[in-house]
Amino acid sequence: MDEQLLEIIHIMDLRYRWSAGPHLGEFLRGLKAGKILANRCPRCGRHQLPPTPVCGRCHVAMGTDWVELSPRGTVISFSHVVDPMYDAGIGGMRPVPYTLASIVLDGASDVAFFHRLEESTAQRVRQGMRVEAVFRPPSEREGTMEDILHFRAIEENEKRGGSP
Amino acid sequence: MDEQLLEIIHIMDLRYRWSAGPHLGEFLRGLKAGKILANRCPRCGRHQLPPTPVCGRCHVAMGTDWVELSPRGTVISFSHVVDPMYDAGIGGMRPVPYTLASIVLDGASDVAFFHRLEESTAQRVRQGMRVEAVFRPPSEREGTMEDILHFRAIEENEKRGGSP
Amino acid sequence: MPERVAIVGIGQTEHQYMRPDVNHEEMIHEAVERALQDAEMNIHEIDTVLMTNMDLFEGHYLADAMSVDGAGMYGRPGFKLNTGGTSGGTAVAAAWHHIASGVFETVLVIGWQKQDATPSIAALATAREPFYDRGLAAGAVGIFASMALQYMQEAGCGEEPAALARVIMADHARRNPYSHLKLDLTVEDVLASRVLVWPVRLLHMSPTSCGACALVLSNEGRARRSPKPPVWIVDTETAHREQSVWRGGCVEPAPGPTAIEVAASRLYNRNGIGHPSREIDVWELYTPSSWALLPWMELFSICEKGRAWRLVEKELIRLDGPIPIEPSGGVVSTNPIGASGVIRVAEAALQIRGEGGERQVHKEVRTALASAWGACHWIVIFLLSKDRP
Amino acid sequence: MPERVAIVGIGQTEHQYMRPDVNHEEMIHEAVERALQDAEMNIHEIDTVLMTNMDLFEGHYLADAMSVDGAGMYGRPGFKLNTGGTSGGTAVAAAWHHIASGVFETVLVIGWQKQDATPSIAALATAREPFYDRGLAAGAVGIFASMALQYMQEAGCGEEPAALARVIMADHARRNPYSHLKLDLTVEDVLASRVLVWPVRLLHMSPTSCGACALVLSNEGRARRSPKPPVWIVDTETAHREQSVWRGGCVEPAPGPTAIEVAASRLYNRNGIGHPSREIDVWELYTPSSWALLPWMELFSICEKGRAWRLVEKELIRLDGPIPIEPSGGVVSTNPIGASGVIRVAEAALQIRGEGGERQVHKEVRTALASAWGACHWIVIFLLSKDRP
Ligand SMILES: [Zn+2]
Ligand SMILES: [Zn+2]
Repeated sequence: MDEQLLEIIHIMDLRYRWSAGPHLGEFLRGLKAGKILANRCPRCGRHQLPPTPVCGRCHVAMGTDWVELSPRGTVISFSHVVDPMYDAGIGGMRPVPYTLASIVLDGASDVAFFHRLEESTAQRVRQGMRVEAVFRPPSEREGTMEDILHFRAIEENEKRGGSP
Repeated sequence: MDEQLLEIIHIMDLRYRWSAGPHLGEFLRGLKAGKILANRCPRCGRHQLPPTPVCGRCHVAMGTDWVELSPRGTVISFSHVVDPMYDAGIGGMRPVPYTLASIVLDGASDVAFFHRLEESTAQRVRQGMRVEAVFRPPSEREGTMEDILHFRAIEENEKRGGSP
Repeated sequence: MPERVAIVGIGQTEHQYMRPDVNHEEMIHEAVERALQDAEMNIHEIDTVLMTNMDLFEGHYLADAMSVDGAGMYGRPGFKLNTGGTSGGTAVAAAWHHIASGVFETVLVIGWQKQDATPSIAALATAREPFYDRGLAAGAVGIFASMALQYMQEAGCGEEPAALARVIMADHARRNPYSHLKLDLTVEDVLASRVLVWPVRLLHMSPTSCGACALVLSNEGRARRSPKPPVWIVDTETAHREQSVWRGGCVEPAPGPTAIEVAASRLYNRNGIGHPSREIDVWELYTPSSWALLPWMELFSICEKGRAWRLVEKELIRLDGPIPIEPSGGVVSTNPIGASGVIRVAEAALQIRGEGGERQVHKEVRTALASAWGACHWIVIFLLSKDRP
Repeated sequence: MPERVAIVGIGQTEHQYMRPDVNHEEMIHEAVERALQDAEMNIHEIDTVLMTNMDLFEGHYLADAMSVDGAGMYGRPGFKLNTGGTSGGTAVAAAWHHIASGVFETVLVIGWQKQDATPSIAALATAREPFYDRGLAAGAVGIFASMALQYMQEAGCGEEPAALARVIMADHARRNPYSHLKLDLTVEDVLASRVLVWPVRLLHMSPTSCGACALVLSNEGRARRSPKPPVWIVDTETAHREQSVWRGGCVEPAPGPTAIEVAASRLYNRNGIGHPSREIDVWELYTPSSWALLPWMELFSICEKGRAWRLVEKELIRLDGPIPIEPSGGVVSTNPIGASGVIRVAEAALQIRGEGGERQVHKEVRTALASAWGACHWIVIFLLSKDRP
């Protein structure tokens, strides 16, 4: 059997280059400015996050009616990732553990946002927990989802804010 | 516009591993031994190159009726590649120029073989030209299509043989 | 009135982690030959061939074009389709429509995957939107983790029922000569396996497998000449919510009735099924994680909300129980992805034929429900029957 | 008797080398909006949406799922299909069958490709068998080089006719506001461009383009309410020889009648067309290289064997000639691959409407033939007519 094994190595270097476009692009520029921006359908009023060119339901172009969403919201579901997962952004396995959560931001109950939780927040996370986005310092932001470091738990009467 | 351009680099390292299987595997082992092997349908007698498990027409399993094809044959079409082409085997552009040819090997007129032509052969290639496979020296063969260095033109009365 | 559709040929490979001994065409050919032999047909009696496979996982762009001869596609119409995890189910549903329409008499359906060639999870990452959520994935495991957390909270159970369900599936799989994993497990073993995404552990999840499964479907006229009694595909239903809840990582919170509920209730209503757990004799549910079994038993109305874990606790889902589920050992034991949906239908049909061998359920089987599930909460279900509809 | 099928809405983007200003969903949306406006319909009047695209080229596994809203797919049935270069043609043919079957009244067909994201040629390499011929590829260019060498040998012409054909297509393209390349060429320019695969030169080949094209098709009942006169798709035919000549690099030598000959003769015979060049007023042939035009004119029976280069020499294929071909400027001027087949049908329909503007052919157009071509010698053709069939 051994002599039957033949190995051929094919290395393919495929470089893709995507355009964010004006709608998702506006959202990414918003992150760089420390804001979570959604757009809204001019007909049904629905938020879109990530922003899109068209409301799927009404099939009308999204207006210029951009909304800055609150950085605060409520956890609706979460995943504690314990085993390494492939990360297309780093071309390999991502360090573990980390916790992902779906979060409904205040004032936009028709859409959910998805991000990591801060470590001590993750340890006591439950459905309904109140959390807040922690942005990286402005100089470290690049217009990507990583401009948000994570979400951390807040007390309801805590003042808005908080850097890492 | 400039400030709107955001770049995200995703590096994906995807490693695939294919099995040649017994039929194509036998063919590749044949190359390593300096032979071009085809299999035949036990019902219709058709050659398959590359060898396959089944005759598509008769849908019967190919027998163990392996045939060593002649290394000599006739060019039926050819391509002079002048502009670099992506080569999955090296993960980049392949050096040019080179010439590819479809060749009908003697005794197997129902199937064509596809390989490169030696440079001086390529310069005077025409349909109907007689050519012969030139294998790499045994120590350099690895059980791949590259075990054949190229095909070179022969005179009809030339003795079989020829190393690079 | 559509043509009646019967399964008249069933064939599958022994499923394994690695098949370095064959290439994908040779592996496909094994299943095709077995299905044709089972139907006592030759390839020239087949009108069309439908193939299903997740081609990105193979690293081939035209995996169908590279397996034409082995698949029996030479000179016949057909296509390859891919709907993700549901691929095998979608292919059987497409075959059903081909025959029900009256246009085709016989269809060969082939599902396959050769995961030894492939970094599946990495390839799957390209199904995510590059700017918004390629860096924030929890993979398929994350989906089951969400299901599990929600189930534990709503039903008030702990980790044991999903572990026990996995043990039962393993017990079934050991009786199935074709299954990939044939593990002898205890609840303790499952709970000792490492956490992937809390509370989903390694042993809760399906393996990566190599294998192929082929079915020959025919209309009633051709089925009458079949050597084995035909198994009728009485009805099929598909639902998903891809458009409404998924765009990259974006979800609408708390979506309404799930696709499973929608599809199952449509199928039951059309076929006058009022008490699924009594009227359906065996279930092949395509549970990629034993954690999925608990909520899905409820979404399929096998039992009331919050009750599934208690039925599992009583081990009622075993081969000798009143509600046998995954008698094959299920997707957690064998998962050649493109084949998995076809295997569910094949295994349900074998139960109706009474050809389950060691894995045959103990009660008489006249009806069965088979399903396939995948992104994005896409479900395809089939009602199978021994009796002509 | 199938339902009659009409084109009632036509929309396309301006095609360009790069579209960094939009993402793929936004680009698709531009074409969809234009097609709906042209039909004076809104999306809620569309029964199903068929999308076509070569998804590997986009680096997305579920490019359709990431463009649902922009494509108007939200909440409607539909699918994405991919048959390589013919994708756009296959999608229109599928749409035709959807309506002809009587099951659907209206279909939106969308073809698109955003090649600025993609290393298309490298991705295409994965369509080759890894052991046998990934290292021995001459790409699509090699196919046209073989055609060209064979044509020169058999017809006894030199390099000039294919170069002149390219000049004529460029002249047409400059009159088309949607075309990507709008070059002002001479035969000398073409012959001075560098050789890719002898004798195919850079200027003989199609560019890589970004763009989308959408059509609204409907049955006769709905077409009667259309604001513009319907363009009827009288018939369609598909042929290919993928199974018989292609397995990795393997070919059977000297294959018999080509797929183009088979498909064209079937279509002509079914529709009583005895003299194609007289009975068909305009041709959109999907020639990815101006070298393909010469043999294809003969395979389509536009002229006798060995005569095509002389017709080109006499410039009979221009807008004001008796046999106008590629009035849009053709695929050599514009090639957003998944869209290219849809564009051929759209441009042929615009000619029948008389809406070709600067690129309108000079004679009256009552019938047109549109086709799509791709691996592996796959051909889809459409007969379009102003007159209800
Ligand atoms: Zn709206
Ligand atoms: Zn044979």
